Amino acid sequence: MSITPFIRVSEEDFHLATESSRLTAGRVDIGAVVTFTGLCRDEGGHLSALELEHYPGMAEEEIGRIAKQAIERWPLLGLTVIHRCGRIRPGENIVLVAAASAHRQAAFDAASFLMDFLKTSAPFWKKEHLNGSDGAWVEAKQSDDAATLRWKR
Amino acid sequence: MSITPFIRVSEEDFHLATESSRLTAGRVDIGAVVTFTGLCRDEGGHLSALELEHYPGMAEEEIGRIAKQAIERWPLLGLTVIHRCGRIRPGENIVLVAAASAHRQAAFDAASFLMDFLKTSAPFWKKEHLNGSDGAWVEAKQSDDAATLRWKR
Amino acid sequence: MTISAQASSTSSTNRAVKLRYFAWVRERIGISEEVIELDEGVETVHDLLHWLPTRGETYAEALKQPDVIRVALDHRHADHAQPLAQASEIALFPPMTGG
Amino acid sequence: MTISAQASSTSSTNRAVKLRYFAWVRERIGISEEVIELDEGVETVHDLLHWLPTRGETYAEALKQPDVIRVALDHRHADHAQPLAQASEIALFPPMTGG
Repeated sequence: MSITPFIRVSEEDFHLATESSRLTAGRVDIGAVVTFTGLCRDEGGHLSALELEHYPGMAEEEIGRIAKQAIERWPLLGLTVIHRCGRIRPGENIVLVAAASAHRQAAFDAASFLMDFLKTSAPFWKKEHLNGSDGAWVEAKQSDDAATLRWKR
Repeated sequence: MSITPFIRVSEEDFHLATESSRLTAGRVDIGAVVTFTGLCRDEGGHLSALELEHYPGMAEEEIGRIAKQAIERWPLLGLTVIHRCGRIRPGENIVLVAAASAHRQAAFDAASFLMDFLKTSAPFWKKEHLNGSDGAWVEAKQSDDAATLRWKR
Repeated sequence: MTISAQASSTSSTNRAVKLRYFAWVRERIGISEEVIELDEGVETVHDLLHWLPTRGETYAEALKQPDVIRVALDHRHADHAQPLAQASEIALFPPMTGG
Repeated sequence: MTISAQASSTSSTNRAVKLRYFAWVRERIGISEEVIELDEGVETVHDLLHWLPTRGETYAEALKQPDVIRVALDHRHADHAQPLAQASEIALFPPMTGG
């Protein structure tokens, strides 16, 4: 009796209350919901916008594979992953992960796992548009690879 | 330049969207917001309501002390803790922790830390009202004490 | 009342404190708070937990397993070895189950 | 065209694949996708990353550090030792920076 994750990749913004309700509405078996919202920072005023390129088709499939791993690993009662693409301005939402479970640790761990793997394996690329200059592609961080490794059993 | 946490203990319900906005509205320096929502489960249909007793005064102060520890330990840009008291029915909210930071790991760790310490040191007691019987006080779990210990440095 | 008796009432013995009880400690004792005078010699949390049962059946029943009782002095958790010192509000309760 | 040539066009050599490029790989090659015929002998991801630069300056520039290039075969990550096998869509891109 495995759950089906809700996955969306689009330019559209998301709303925390809507996504939380999607997981919990009408249910009395959920004890914990953890949400992670990733937002666009202005890097101390230097950044005017982020441009998020993605690989349509593969992005959704890869998120689906990561979500499936989380569902197999933790006793989740609901899972949502929304990743925006296109142009995003400072203060705007980029990504949402929401995990529901009977108990808190599974919800925390699943949400944290999803974020680590989204960073290192979902096919998205960020270009930073800095004030007064052309865009520059963000470089992948070794710390993100390290974060992913801690989930290897 | 330390932040001031938002702390509330009351019978009043909370709203995820409101609390998330309280942390992020008008800001461009926040890269990550993690929220934890604890909800009342019906324990497979057996539970009709939870009664949450607390120690007024000490509850707010103790949450404040836990929040202060989190603020000293992680580079947080915002922190909210709301704990409800009184009678709570299955499906309703019990507790909310929301942590904002520039980066994801601090937000995840601070929210998880707060929840572990709320469970073991904030003066709240749950009484379960089961269908067709008097209320029974919930017993403290050893697993909660163990979860708290992992934060000792 | 002699001068020396007055002096001792402001020291750590024979002074009045507010006691507060929560959850099943409150239910078993039957009241949620009271002001009492501590006997001489009741100096630590441990002393208090072993002296209160002498006040009656309900106290004895509520505190029959003193090791599980948690205590707060003026809104701060205290372990059983801790002196009551000048605490004016002392709370007794079972392990917490919030969150 | 002989029968044997037709047979070889359905094998792993000389077959047409769609290539897709993303982020700075796309910018440096100058196109986002193309259909090409793979040369005989281009059997693994590693082979592909070393053969593509022979197609022109922009490819050579985009792939001058082949070790950092990530490759997906039909929407699945592949390491450089992996055979291209019957993949019909092959994507080349830098390390991901989403989330």
